[in-house]
Amino acid sequence: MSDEAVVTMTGVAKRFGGVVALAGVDFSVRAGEVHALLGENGAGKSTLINVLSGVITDYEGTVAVDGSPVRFAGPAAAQAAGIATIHQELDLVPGLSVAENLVLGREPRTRLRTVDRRAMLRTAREQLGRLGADLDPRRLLGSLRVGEQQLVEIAKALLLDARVLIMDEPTAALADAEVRRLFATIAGLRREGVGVVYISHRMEEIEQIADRATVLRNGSVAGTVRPGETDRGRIISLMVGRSAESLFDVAAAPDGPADREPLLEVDALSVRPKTVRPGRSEPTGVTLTVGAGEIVGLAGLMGAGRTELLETLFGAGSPGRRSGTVRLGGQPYAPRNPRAALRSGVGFVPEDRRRSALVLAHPTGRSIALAALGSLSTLGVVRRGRERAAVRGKMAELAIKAASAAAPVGSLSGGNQQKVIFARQLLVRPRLLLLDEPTRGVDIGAKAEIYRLLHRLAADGMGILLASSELPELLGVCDRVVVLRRGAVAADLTAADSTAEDILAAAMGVAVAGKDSR
Amino acid sequence: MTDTRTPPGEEVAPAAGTVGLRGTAARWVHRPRSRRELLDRLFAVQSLFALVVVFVVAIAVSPRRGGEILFLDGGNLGNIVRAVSEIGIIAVGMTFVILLGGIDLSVGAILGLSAVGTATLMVDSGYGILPAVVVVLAIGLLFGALQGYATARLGIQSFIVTLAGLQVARGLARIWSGGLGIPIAYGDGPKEAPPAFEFLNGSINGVVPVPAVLFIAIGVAAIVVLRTTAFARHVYAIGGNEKAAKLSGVPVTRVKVAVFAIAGLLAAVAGIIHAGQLNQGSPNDGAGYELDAIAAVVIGGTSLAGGSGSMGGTLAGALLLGILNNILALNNIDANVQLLIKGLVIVAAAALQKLRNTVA
Amino acid sequence: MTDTRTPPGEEVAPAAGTVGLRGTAARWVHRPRSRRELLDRLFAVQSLFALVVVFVVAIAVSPRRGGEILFLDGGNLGNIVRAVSEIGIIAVGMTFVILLGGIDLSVGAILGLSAVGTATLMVDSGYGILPAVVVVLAIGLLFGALQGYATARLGIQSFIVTLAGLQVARGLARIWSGGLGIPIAYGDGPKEAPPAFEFLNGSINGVVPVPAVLFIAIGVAAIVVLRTTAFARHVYAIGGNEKAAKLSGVPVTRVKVAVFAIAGLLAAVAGIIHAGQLNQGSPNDGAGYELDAIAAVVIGGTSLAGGSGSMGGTLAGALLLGILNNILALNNIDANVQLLIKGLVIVAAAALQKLRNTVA
Amino acid sequence: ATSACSVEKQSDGAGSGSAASSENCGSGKDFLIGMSQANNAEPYRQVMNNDIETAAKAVPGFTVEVADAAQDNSKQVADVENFLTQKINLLIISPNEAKPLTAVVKKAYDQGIPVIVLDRKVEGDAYTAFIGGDNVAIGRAAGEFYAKTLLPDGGKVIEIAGLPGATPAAERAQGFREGIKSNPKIEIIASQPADWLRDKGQTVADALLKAHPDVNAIYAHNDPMAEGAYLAAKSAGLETKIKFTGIDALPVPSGGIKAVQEGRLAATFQYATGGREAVDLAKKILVDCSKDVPRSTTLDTMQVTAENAAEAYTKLGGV
Ligand SMILES: Nc1ncnc2c1ncn2[C@@H]1O[C@H](COP(=O)(O)OP(=O)(O)OP(=O)(O)O)[C@@H](O)[C@H]1O
Ligand SMILES: Nc1ncnc2c1ncn2[C@@H]1O[C@H](COP(=O)(O)OP(=O)(O)OP(=O)(O)O)[C@@H](O)[C@H]1O
Ligand SMILES: [Mg+2]
Ligand SMILES: [Mg+2]
Repeated sequence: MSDEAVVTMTGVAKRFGGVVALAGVDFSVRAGEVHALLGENGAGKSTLINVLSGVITDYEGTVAVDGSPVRFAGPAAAQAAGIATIHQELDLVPGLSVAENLVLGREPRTRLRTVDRRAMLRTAREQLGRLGADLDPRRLLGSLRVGEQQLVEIAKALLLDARVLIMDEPTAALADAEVRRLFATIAGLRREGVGVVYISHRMEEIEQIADRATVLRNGSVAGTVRPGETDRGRIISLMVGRSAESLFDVAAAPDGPADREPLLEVDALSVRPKTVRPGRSEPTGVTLTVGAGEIVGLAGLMGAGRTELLETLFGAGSPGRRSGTVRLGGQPYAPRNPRAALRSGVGFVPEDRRRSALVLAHPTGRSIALAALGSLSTLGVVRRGRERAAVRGKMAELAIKAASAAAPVGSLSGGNQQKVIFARQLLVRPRLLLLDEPTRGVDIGAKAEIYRLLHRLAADGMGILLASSELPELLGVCDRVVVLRRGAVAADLTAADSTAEDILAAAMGVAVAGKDSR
Repeated sequence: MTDTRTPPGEEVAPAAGTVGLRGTAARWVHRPRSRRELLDRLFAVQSLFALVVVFVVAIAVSPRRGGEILFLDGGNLGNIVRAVSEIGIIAVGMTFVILLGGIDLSVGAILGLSAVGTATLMVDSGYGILPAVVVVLAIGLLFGALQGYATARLGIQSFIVTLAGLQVARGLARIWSGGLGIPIAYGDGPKEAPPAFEFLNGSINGVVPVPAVLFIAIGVAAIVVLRTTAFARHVYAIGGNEKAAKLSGVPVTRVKVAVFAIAGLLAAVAGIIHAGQLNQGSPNDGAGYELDAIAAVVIGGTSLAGGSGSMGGTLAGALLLGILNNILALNNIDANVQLLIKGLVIVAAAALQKLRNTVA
Repeated sequence: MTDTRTPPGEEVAPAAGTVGLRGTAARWVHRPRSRRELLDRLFAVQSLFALVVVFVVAIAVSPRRGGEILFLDGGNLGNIVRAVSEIGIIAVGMTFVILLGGIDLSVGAILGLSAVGTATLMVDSGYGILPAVVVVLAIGLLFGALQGYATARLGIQSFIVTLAGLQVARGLARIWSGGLGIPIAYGDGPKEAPPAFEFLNGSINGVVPVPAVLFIAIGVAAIVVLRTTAFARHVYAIGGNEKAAKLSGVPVTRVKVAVFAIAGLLAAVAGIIHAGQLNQGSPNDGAGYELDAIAAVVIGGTSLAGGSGSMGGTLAGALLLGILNNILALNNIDANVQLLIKGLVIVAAAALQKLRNTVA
Repeated sequence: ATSACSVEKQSDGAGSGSAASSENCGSGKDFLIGMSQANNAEPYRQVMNNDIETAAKAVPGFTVEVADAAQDNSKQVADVENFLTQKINLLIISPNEAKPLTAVVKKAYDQGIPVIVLDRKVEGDAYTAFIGGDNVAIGRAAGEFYAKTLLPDGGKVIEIAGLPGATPAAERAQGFREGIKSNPKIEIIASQPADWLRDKGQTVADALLKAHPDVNAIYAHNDPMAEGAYLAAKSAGLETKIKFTGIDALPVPSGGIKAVQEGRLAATFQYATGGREAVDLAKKILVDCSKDVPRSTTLDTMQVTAENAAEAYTKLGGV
């Protein structure tokens, strides 16, 4: 690692309308270092790297590469200067193959100026191999799981042979094994002298790989620290601007009565889809129960079928024949569509909020009220007063930060967007809440708020089924954890006396002695 | 903890400092709250603004007769609204369809079919006004609903469904009428329509033409529907993100069918007015009206991508086109030059629209 | 480490166990590799399949005269391809536009403008064939490029830009021609076009009409371009995810301008052929051709949403429409009933298309 | 002899008759006649089709198939080619435009198929017979009617023209101007196209009447546009002050004769479809094996006013 900064940003400022996203930020990346960017949702991390990667061109301040000031006209210019970026939102072309996506914009040519497919495939295999990604480069990108797409995105950035590699939450959709492989790759890059900018909300990761960490708060630098040598609490208090203790007074799951009234009873649920979609693990003989006031976790490796199970329970799964029985509050429950599920008192927070849950341009208030319009209107006419009161209530209850209820959802930070989806589901007063990766991309403070919220909801008697890839989350928040493997239940564990290893073992199909493993 | 990202002087939902925010209700007031929102509001009436500009220009370039500005003549203004009333009514239905993220190319043909139906039923089949109108409206509704069903259920893009629907409706109209216009004569005899039907040709107080009144009434009703109903929210939601709408429990298929049914119904209304205005039901009428209606919607600021736009804009857009047509004709502009001018005005309006989106 | 997801018995690119695959060049064979891909391949030729079905049906229902199947008559098949050649050439350009996620409503009007241009330049201005053709092609290219620029830079939806472009091109054609068709007489005198231009009316070996040959040649060239060039990848990428394309350094504006320029250019080619075939440049010709071309593209399996589709499908789609028109005419189906049938066939083709997407 | 049925023979030089082979004629045989129509969507042409079909029904052995080119020159070429593939015995064609259809008509003619061209000529002489009206003459007749009868003391006239680019529109405009020359006090103060359409006629007239409320008469290139103008005047309260004339005089309920009968139009001028005449000619060629058919028949126009409207309606075959 040299002290010579490859990229230096000084006094970078950017506002979106009235919102100040960056207020004079200094930031630099040296060759061979991993420089982490930390901060709450909306602190300005993505905005900063968007400036650096040429996506945002109208900013104040200067960006210098090797000491000489530059102003990129667009992403291509930044790439030409050796700055490669893995953006937060997956930006790939579903209709092209993996290989075509990898070389998009830089296709190898034959002498006839046509695309050299051999070279393209060779490069693709090489790159994916570096990440240990076992993917056929000719597959259509759209047929890949989200995690696999994330790997392609990473491989694509690596392909640029950049001097600076920016990663904006690259691990949000990755499971443990992939994360480890990614870290190995990052270590290799660093040895080659590549400067890495790394954004993540997972503190463990930062501590593991970052040399330096710059903490942003409300668009300004709150401090720069050495993560390995700095107390985690201090970093967090830099991020949130107050002491960290207040954040983590989340009591462990409040112990409810041992024999809760069963709310959701799933018995041998299987789905035989009408058309088999590759990469989907449909529920096969799933049996589990969620009691009223109970939080049950769903664990599993990437593609274990958690999402599919939740979708099926919400009436949004693959069309097809289903067998087995599901009872909700003692009544048979087989929703034909999400509408029916909502009517029966089941809410669902999907895993991909931008694609499945939000219209970014629509006002926050309307987004919150959408699912509950039925109860907010009389004879089809929305009662504004009632709606306003309901929205206001939920925004306050969940502490949603927005300029106003009329502000477009897209202008909120990721964590607040997630809370908007929560609010929408809570407005319909569900008995059972299905959550799919509800804290993905959510900052540490907001996460804590979400956990508190879940506990409160459970205490009020709601049943919660929570799918997550973060084991600490499952163990910390849930009463029980059901582990899925290839669509079937591999284990049903009590959170209090299980460890991350237990879950992993079950998820990977290794029997664990003494546990309720199937 | 204060949120420094919020511009000063604004009410904000108090940020959560500690657990348990219940009770600290933030007020959600309905006033413009920042420069940005103010701009938004200003631009929201952008199509109205364009309308005013065109109106003023029209006054300026209007031919005069003895000091009187012909364009401003009461009768002329009435004529303008009467002339756009059919396109306008169609455009109201089209607005719903476009907000939904679809498009309806069949409305012009449905208009022709409905005009033929009205004339045939009253003249040849001896129906009274009410039965004839009801049957024709039902046909339009059904035709639209069928198209909506095909889009929603078979998942075929509405462009294609309605392109096919256009041909089918036109074919049906020609077959029904035998290829020729069915003239409507009024009287009590056989082969005569009830004289009351002629009211579509009249005007209220001799000033405001009846079709204009109907157009305005339908437009205002649509504004109210779009502003107040849950149905409208569903339309916006589907147009914005269909998957999200579905997962939020919006009955997507039903809403889609309803929207296309409304478009078909309003095209039928326009067809009945058309027959009444022209005293004839001609199977070839209404050709190309769909494009005029789409132009009105887009000039009115509704995005073809779906999910954003307003009904007031559509009304303004339709009137703008009507004024444009009128002033070009009043000044006896060459028909070909008219084509060029209209093309450029459409692009200019869309560009203005775009500008708004970039600023907001 | 083996890939358990791959069905047995298939060649798999050796999975990367360790870093550094360099050298282990995986062979890229052109065989289907899994049931899924097999299905894909099968459905990829879906429009070809539909074409074959329609062809067989046409033979079955073809009128016969003295045992001879009229449909299969050499001249008739030539006629079919000749008749679709203009729509087909336009549809090739339209395929690029639709793959890009846009639409081009102006091509029919550009065809009219180009036909007028060809006739006027050769007959009135005394241009030779080459200069006339070059100027007309340049006009088409420029017109398209301008529209592309407006879409790409002003960010106006192509539907609107080209709807306006349609009117402008039509207006220009009428003004240029003085409103009347310009007949093309051949000879060396003044006001006569070079006789060589008549070759567009001829046929090769007296069997294959020249326009048909041009259509096929352009179609094949387009297939090659779409399969092999980086430009084509960029078109697919922009249509599939414009933001991703932009972030990958794809020159989005340039590609968009190029695509609309190609569409304009090909419309001009069609216009020249049109003038040659009809010995006249008429300003009103080509009206509605854009819708036929869009239908051909969609029947050919290209999604109006952009990002997926094929050129071969478009060619098959155009031929399918041609055969349909031909067999309906050969059987003297009533023109109005033809409208109904064509509408239903378009929907059926789109539904088949949809089926494919659901399965794949 | 003001009837449209009166045939004016003009044996012009090329009168050597048709190249049609005579082996294929004679009574008691079946004949397939292809009728290639430019555009069914125009009422005038729809009536032409109807006239042909009605007349053909009366001839034993005749089958007529109508193809609609929907105003597309290319489609009409294809329609004729398809007829040739079907090996029709005779072709009747009402071309969308002259030049584009010339080649394919010649092709048919050269194959020995008798060709009767209706309404609009093709170029050259590769056809058997032409039957049509004379739009310039009709326009002239209308102009003379204005000069002598309608506005003998002169006055202001608005012209509502057909589709820009359509030959009949140009000819009806030209003829009209020739016709009113005799009365210099008649002035055309405005001219706007309404594309042959009734609704467009109404909208255009709305504005024109605003600009020129003192107009005395409106000359429309066809009856639907005249009716549209009438409606516009009616809503402006001017319908009694202004005279309206149209052209076409179709003997159908929605046609101009009825409008004259009912007092909306002052006059209309018949533009004969020639449908019945064409079938007569076809009968002569195919059934009677006649080699000597008139090369060119120009159909007279008939002036239809309130006096003769009822009579004209029945005479022209209206029901
Ligand atoms: N296009 C935009 N329009 C308006 N406001 C924006 C836009 N992009 C970002 N913002 C605002 O700028 C601020 C910084 O956002 P940014 O995306 O940089 O946050 P972040 O630190 O990356 O958050 P996260 O951890 O949620 O990804 C936020 O307040 C956000 O609402
Ligand atoms: N090939 C595919 N075709 C269709 N949908 C897919 C495909 N792969 C993944 N999905 C869907 O994408 C979403 C995200 O999948 P992802 O790769 O994140 O799996 P996951 O959430 O880690 O695994 P799990 O199935 O355990 O939830 C899920 O809804 C999944 O069903
Ligand atoms: Mg971010
Ligand atoms: Mg999942």
